[in-house]
Amino acid sequence: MRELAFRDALREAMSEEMRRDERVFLIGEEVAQYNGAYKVSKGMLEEFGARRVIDTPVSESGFAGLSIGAAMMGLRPIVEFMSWSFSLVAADPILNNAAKMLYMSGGQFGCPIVFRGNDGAGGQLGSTHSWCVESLYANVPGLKIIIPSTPYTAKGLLTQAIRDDNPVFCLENERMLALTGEVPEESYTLPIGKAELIRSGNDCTIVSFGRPLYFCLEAAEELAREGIECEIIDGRSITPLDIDTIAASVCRTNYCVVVDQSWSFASVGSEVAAEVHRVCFDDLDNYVYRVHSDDVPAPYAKGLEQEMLPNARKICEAVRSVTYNA
Amino acid sequence: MRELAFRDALREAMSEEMRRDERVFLIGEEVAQYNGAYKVSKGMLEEFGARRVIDTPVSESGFAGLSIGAAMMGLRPIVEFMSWSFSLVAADPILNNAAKMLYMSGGQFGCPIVFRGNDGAGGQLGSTHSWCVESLYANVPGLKIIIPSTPYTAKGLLTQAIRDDNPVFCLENERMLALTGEVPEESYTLPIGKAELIRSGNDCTIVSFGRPLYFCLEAAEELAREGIECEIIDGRSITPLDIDTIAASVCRTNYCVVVDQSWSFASVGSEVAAEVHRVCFDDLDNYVYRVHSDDVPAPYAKGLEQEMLPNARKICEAVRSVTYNA
Amino acid sequence: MRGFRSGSGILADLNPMTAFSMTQPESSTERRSEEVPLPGPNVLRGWLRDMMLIREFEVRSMQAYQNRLAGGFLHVYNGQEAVAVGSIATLRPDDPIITAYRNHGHALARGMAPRVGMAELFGRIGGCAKGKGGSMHFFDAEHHMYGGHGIVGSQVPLGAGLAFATKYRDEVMDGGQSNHVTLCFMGDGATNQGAVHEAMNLASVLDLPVIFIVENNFYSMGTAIKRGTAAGGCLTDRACGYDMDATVIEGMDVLDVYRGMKPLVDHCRTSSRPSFVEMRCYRFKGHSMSDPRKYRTHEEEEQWEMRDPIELLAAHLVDQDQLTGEAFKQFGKEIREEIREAVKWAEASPPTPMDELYRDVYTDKWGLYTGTSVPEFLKRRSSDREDDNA
Amino acid sequence: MRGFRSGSGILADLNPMTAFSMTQPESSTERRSEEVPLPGPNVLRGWLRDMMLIREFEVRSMQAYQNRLAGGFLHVYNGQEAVAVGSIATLRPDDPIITAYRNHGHALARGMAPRVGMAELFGRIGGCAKGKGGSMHFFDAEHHMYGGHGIVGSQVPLGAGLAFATKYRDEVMDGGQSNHVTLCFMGDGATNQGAVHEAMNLASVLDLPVIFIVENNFYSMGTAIKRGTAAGGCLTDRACGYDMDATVIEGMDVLDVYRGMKPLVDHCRTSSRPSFVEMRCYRFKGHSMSDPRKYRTHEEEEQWEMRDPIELLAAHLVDQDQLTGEAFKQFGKEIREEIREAVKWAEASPPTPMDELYRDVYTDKWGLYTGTSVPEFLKRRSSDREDDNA
Ligand SMILES: Cc1ncc(C[n+]2csc(CCOP(=O)(O)OP(=O)(O)O)c2C)c(N)n1
Ligand SMILES: Cc1ncc(C[n+]2csc(CCOP(=O)(O)OP(=O)(O)O)c2C)c(N)n1
Ligand SMILES: [Mg+2]
Ligand SMILES: [Mg+2]
Repeated sequence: MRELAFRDALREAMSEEMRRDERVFLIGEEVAQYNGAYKVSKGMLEEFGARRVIDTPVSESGFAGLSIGAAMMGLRPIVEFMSWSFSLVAADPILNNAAKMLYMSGGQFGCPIVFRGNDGAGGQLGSTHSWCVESLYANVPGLKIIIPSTPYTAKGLLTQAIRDDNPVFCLENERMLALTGEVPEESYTLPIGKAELIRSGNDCTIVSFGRPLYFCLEAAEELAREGIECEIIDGRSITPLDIDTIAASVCRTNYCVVVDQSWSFASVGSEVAAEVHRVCFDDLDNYVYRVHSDDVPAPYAKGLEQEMLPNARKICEAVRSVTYNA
Repeated sequence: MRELAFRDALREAMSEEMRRDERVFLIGEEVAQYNGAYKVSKGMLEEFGARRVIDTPVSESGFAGLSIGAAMMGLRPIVEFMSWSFSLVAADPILNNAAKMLYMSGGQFGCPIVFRGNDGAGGQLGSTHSWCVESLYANVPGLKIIIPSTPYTAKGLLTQAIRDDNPVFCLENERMLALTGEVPEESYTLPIGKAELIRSGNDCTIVSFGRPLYFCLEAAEELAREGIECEIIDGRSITPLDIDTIAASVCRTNYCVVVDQSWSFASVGSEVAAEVHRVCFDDLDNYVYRVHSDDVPAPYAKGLEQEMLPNARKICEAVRSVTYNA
Repeated sequence: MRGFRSGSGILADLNPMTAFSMTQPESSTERRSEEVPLPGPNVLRGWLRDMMLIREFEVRSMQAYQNRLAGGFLHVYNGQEAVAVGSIATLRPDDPIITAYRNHGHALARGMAPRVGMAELFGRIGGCAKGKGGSMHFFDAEHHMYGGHGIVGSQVPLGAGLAFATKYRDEVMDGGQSNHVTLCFMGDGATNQGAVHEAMNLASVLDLPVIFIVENNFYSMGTAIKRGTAAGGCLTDRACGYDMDATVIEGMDVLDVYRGMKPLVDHCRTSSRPSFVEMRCYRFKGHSMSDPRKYRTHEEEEQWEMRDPIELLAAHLVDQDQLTGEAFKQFGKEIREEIREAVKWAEASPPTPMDELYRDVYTDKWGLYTGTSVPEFLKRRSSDREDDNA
Repeated sequence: MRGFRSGSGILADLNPMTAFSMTQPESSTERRSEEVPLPGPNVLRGWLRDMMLIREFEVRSMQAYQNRLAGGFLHVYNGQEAVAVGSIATLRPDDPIITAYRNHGHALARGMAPRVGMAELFGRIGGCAKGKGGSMHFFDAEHHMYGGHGIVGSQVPLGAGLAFATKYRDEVMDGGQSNHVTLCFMGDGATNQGAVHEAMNLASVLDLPVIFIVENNFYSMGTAIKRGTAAGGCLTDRACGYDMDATVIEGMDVLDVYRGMKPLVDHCRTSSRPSFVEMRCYRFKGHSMSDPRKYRTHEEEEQWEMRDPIELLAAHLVDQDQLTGEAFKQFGKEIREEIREAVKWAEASPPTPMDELYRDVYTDKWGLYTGTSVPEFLKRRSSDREDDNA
C-alpha cells in the first residue's frame, strides 16, 4: 500500500471531506497562503479557494467562537489551532459553547465542528508552548477527543470526526507529522471510541494514547528480550474511552500500565487506572501503573525535556515493577 | 465559640491579612462599591479604601493577568472571580502565566496570588454558570487548589493561601456562603495539603471535597442506621492531595468511596481512585467507587439539576455497593 | 401617560453620568435617519403591542421568580423594549439574531410564543429549551433566535459566525442571494471583554454582514459605565480600530431605533460590511433580582422612566390620531390576558422529565446518552429543522 | 554604508502594503518630538554599540540554531534594534519592561550580559532562566526585565500589572515617589488578541503608568497586516476607545524613537496615564527560523534594509563628526569579540542539570520538588533579589 506522511494523511482527510461536503471548511492562523505553519494544509487554498480555506488573525477566541456560530447554522468547520497550547485563550468558546450548545438549546442547535492542532511537548518549546491538553479537556462532557498515532488512524479518525455531528477535538503531535505509514488512497473512516490492539502478549497490557505508542513499542521489544510479552493497546480516542477493549486485555494479562503523555493528576491516565480497577478488580494482580510526563512545566533544555516525557525506559521500569510478582 | 457564616469567614481571612501585610489587595468585579456580588467583601472598601479593594470591568483575562504581573513584582493579590465559571475566559493567564512563571523564569519571578470564587452547580444557573473547575485545573502543576467545606476551614485555609508564595485557587460554593459554624476570632492558618478526619467508622472510607461533605454526613447517618459505620475524610485541598491520610483510613476500612462534585472523566475522583488503588492495593476488598455529577452539562430545571449532583442517596448506594461483600 | 416624545437633545440631560463629559459623537455614516420613512399605523401599533407584551412578560417573570416558580438568575428587559422591537423590525424574519442573558425581549420581539418562554422559566418540558436552558438561555430555531448566552461577550464571536455562515451559504453553497443580516446584541459591559474585539476585527477582515448592537444601559451590574469603561461616553470609539461604521442611536424611542437601524441593515445587506451601533437606553429594574440598585439615584431612575419606550410610542400614536386611549387600554387588557394564559400554559406543562437529563449531550447514542429529541414547540416543524441544522 | 538618514516622508514609500491606504495618522499628543534634545555623542555611540551588539547576538544565535546548539523556536530581532534601544534609553534603569517572544533585543538593550542570553539559548545552567526558558523566555530580575512571553498578547495584561504594582508601592506601601514607568512591548499581530484590549481598558480606568508599544513590523508570521488587522494602516485607532494618547513613531531610526518616546515617558511618569505607541519597523529575517518569507518581495525587503537602524545612526554620527569610519570598524571588532566570548562562555556552561527539572515548580518543598534556587548570574545579588520578589 502507498506510504503517506502523517501531515499528508491529515490533509487528505480534510480535502476529501471538503470535496464531498461543501459545508466543510478550514479556518485558522496561516492555514491558507502560508500553507499551514506545519504544512498540514499545503495546497488546500489552491484547490478550494479563499472562501473555504480561511486565514485568520491571532484571535483564537474570536475564530473559535465564529466557527461555533457557523456550526450552529449547520456548517461543518475544521478549526486549526497552530498548537493546542494556544487553545487556552479560547477555552471559553470551545468548552462552554461548542460542548454545551446542543444541551443548553434543548437539542435545537448542534455543533458539528472539529478543532485540531499540535498537542504535546518534545520540540524544546518551553512551558507555554508544550501543552498536552487531553487531561485538561477530557473532563468536559459534550465533546469527543481523538488522538491518532499513525498516518492511517489520522486519516480515518479525522474523516470520521469531520462527519461527526458533535464537536471533536483532534490532537496531533508536531513530532509525528513527518512520520510515514501505509494509508489507503480511498476515503475511509475509523470509529471514534474504538481502541486497537497493536501488539499481542500475555504478560502485561500497556494502554497508550497518541505519540507514546512508539515508546511503548520500543519498550515492548526490550521487555520481550527479558521474557516479558506486552500487549499494547492504542486508545485512538480518549472520549469516548474504549474501556471494553482495554479491560478485555487486562483481564487476560492481569497487569496494566497506562502511558499518558500529559501530567498525572486528574488525567487520562488516572481515568484509565480508575476504570481498569473498576472493571478488572478481581483479575488484577497488581495496581495499574501509570507513566506520565513529570509534574513540572515543560523545560526548554533538551535533556530536561526528554527526561520529563514518557519514554521507553520509564515504560520498561513500570512494566517490570507492575509484573514483579508474576 | 463564636459562630460565623462562611462568607464572613472568608472576609475575615482577607481583612486580617490585609491588615497584616500591605502587599495584599483584593481585586475583581463588583468587589468594592457593590460589596461583592455575593457580599463576601462587604465593608472592605470602607476599611481599606479604593486603592486596595478594586473594582474591575468584565475583563477576567485582563485583571487576572494584571494581578499576575503585580504578583511578579512581589505584591500579593487576591483575585475574586464572581464565579469560577467565568475563569474560562482567563484560562491562559491563570494556567500559563501564574502556574509557570516561577519555572519559566528559572526561579526569578514567583507568583504569590490567590484566585477565589464560587465553584459548583446547585443554583439553577444552567450549563455555562455551573462549572466545577477542580477537575479541569487540578491537572496543572505549579498551582495549589483548596476547597474549604466549613467556615472554620474557609478562614484557616484562605489565610494560609494568602501567605503562600505560590498561586492558590480557592474554590468556594455559593450554596454554602450562608452556612454558619464556629470560627476562632484570632487569626490562624490550616496547612494546605492536609486532609481532616470528620467522622470515624470502620466499615468504609468516604473521601469528599468541598460541599458534598454535607451529603456524606447525611448518608453516613442513614448508613449507620443500617449498621454501616463510615469514616469521612474532608480533603480540604485537592493539590496537594493528602493521600497519606486517605490511605491510612482505607487500609483500615478496606473500602473506599470518593465523592467529587465535578464530572467523572479525568477528574479529582479518578485521581483519588487511582491513588488509593496504588497505595492500598493489598488492603482493598473492592474497587474504589466514585460519586460524581452526572456527565452532562448542568441543566436549568431544578429537578434535573438536583439529580445531576452528588447527593446522599447516591452516596448511600455507592457505600452499600462497595461494601456488599464485607 | 407621563412621557412625551421629544428631540434628541434630552438625552444629554438624562445621562446618568453627570460628571462625565458626554459629547454626542457624530455618526460615521452619512445616512440621515430622519429621512427613513416609517411603516404604517398598523405596524406601529404592532410594535406597541410587542413592547407591552415584553413588559408584561417581565412583570410576570418577576412575580414567578418571587413565588419561586422560576429559579436561577433573572435579568429582565424592562425599559429596553424599544431596542429589541425597533431593531428586529428592520430585519427579515429569517435573519439570525443572537444576544446575551437579558434575552426575553429579543426572543419575544422575534416571535417566540410567550408561553414557551414562560415554560422555560418554570423549568418545564414545554419551554423553548425544554427547561434545560432557563432564563438566560432562550433559543428558538424556528424564529432564527440563536440564544441567550450567559458568559459576558461570548455570544459576539458566535454572532460573527452566524453572519459568516449566511454568507458562506450564499457564496459557496449555492444558497442564492439570500443576503442575510445578523444582529448581534450585547451590553455596554461586554465591550470590555476581549472576545468582542476579536469578533469585530474578524467581521471586518472577513467582510461579514453583522451589526454589533451595544445596548448601553450605562451599567454593568453595579458598575457605572464611567467606572469600568474607558471612553465610555462614546462607545462608538470602541469600533474605531476595526474600520467599520459606528452610529449612536437613542434607544428609548422605538421610532428612533427603527429609523436609525433601517438604513444600517439595508446597507449591511448589500455591502456585506459589519457595523457598530451604540443604543442608549436604561434598564428600569436592577441587574438581576437580587440587586438593590444602591449605585444609582432615584432621580436618575425617574428621569429615565419619563422616557418609557411604551409611553413614548403610545403618545406618538395618540398625537398622530393613530391610537385612541380606548384602544391602548384594550391592548393592555388583551396582553395581560395573553400572558396570563401563557403562565397557565407553562404551569400546566410538565416539569422536564428525568430522561432529558441525559439527552442532548451528544446527537448520537453513546453510553448513557439517549440522543436528541425535538423540543415540543418545534415538533410540528421538525422536518424543516433537520434541514436547517443537520 | 548604503542607507542614509532622511526625512520622515520616506516611510510612506517603504510601506510594504502598496494597495493599502496608509495615511500618516496625526499624533494625538501635542508634544513635538523635534524639540526633544538628544543626549551627547558618548551616549549616542553607546546606542550604536547596543544595536550592533544585538545584531551580532542574533547573527550568532542563528548560527547556533543551524548548528543545533539552540533548539525550539528562534525569533530574531534584526531590523528592529532601534525600537528596543531607543525606547529603553528613555527609561530609568529600574523601570520595568516586558515583551513577547522576540525578546533578545529588549533584554540586551536593558543590560543583560550577552553570555547569559546565549547560555539560555544553549539550554545551559548559566542561562538567564537556567536553561529552562529558552529563546522565547528571557528573564532578568536584576535589570527589571519581566520576560519574554510566548502566548501572543499574554504579556500585555502582565505589563499593566507591573505598572499597577509600581504605583501601588508608591501609594499604599510607602514606596515614596518612585514614579516608575513600565514599557510593555507587543507585535502588530498581538493587537488582534482580546487580552490586549482588556489590558488597555484596565490601564486607562485604573490610571496606570504604562506605555503600550506596538512594534509594527507589518507582518504577523506570514500574514501581512492588511490581511488580518482591520484598520491596520493606522494602528493607533486601536487605542481610540481607551481614552489614551496614541502616537506613531518611525521605528527604524533610533533618534526618532528616542525623541518620540522621551516626552511620552516623562509625561507618563508625572501623569500616571497609559499611552499607546505604534512603532513602524521591519524584521529583516523570517518570522522564525523555518520561514521562507514567500509572502513578501525581495524589493520590499531591500527597501527596508536601506533604512537599517545601525547604518542610519552610524551615518548620522559620521555626518556630525561624532564618529569616524575607523571607530565604527573598531566597534564592530570589539562587539564580534564580545559575542564570540559570550558563545564560548555559554558553551562552557554546563547543560542544565537534571535536578533543575524538579526545581522552581513551587517555591517551597512539596513532594518531589526541591525548592527554588537563584540563577547563577544573579547569585551575587541574591539578597537584593529577595527584597524585590519576596
Ligand atoms: C465572563 C463573565 N464575567 C462575569 C459575569 C457576571 N455578569 C453577568 S452580567 C454582568 C454585567 C454585564 O453588563 P452589560 O454587558 O452592560 O449588560 P447588562 O446587564 O447591562 O444588560 C456580569 C459582570 C459573566 N456572566 N460572565
Ligand atoms: C495565542 C497564540 N496564538 C498563536 C501563536 C503563534 N504565533 C507566534 S508569533 C505569531 C505572530 C505574531 O505576530 P506579531 O504580534 O506581529 O509579532 P512579530 O512576530 O511580528 O514580532 C503567531 C501567530 C502564539 N504564540 N500564541
Ligand atoms: Mg449594561
Ligand atoms: Mg509583527
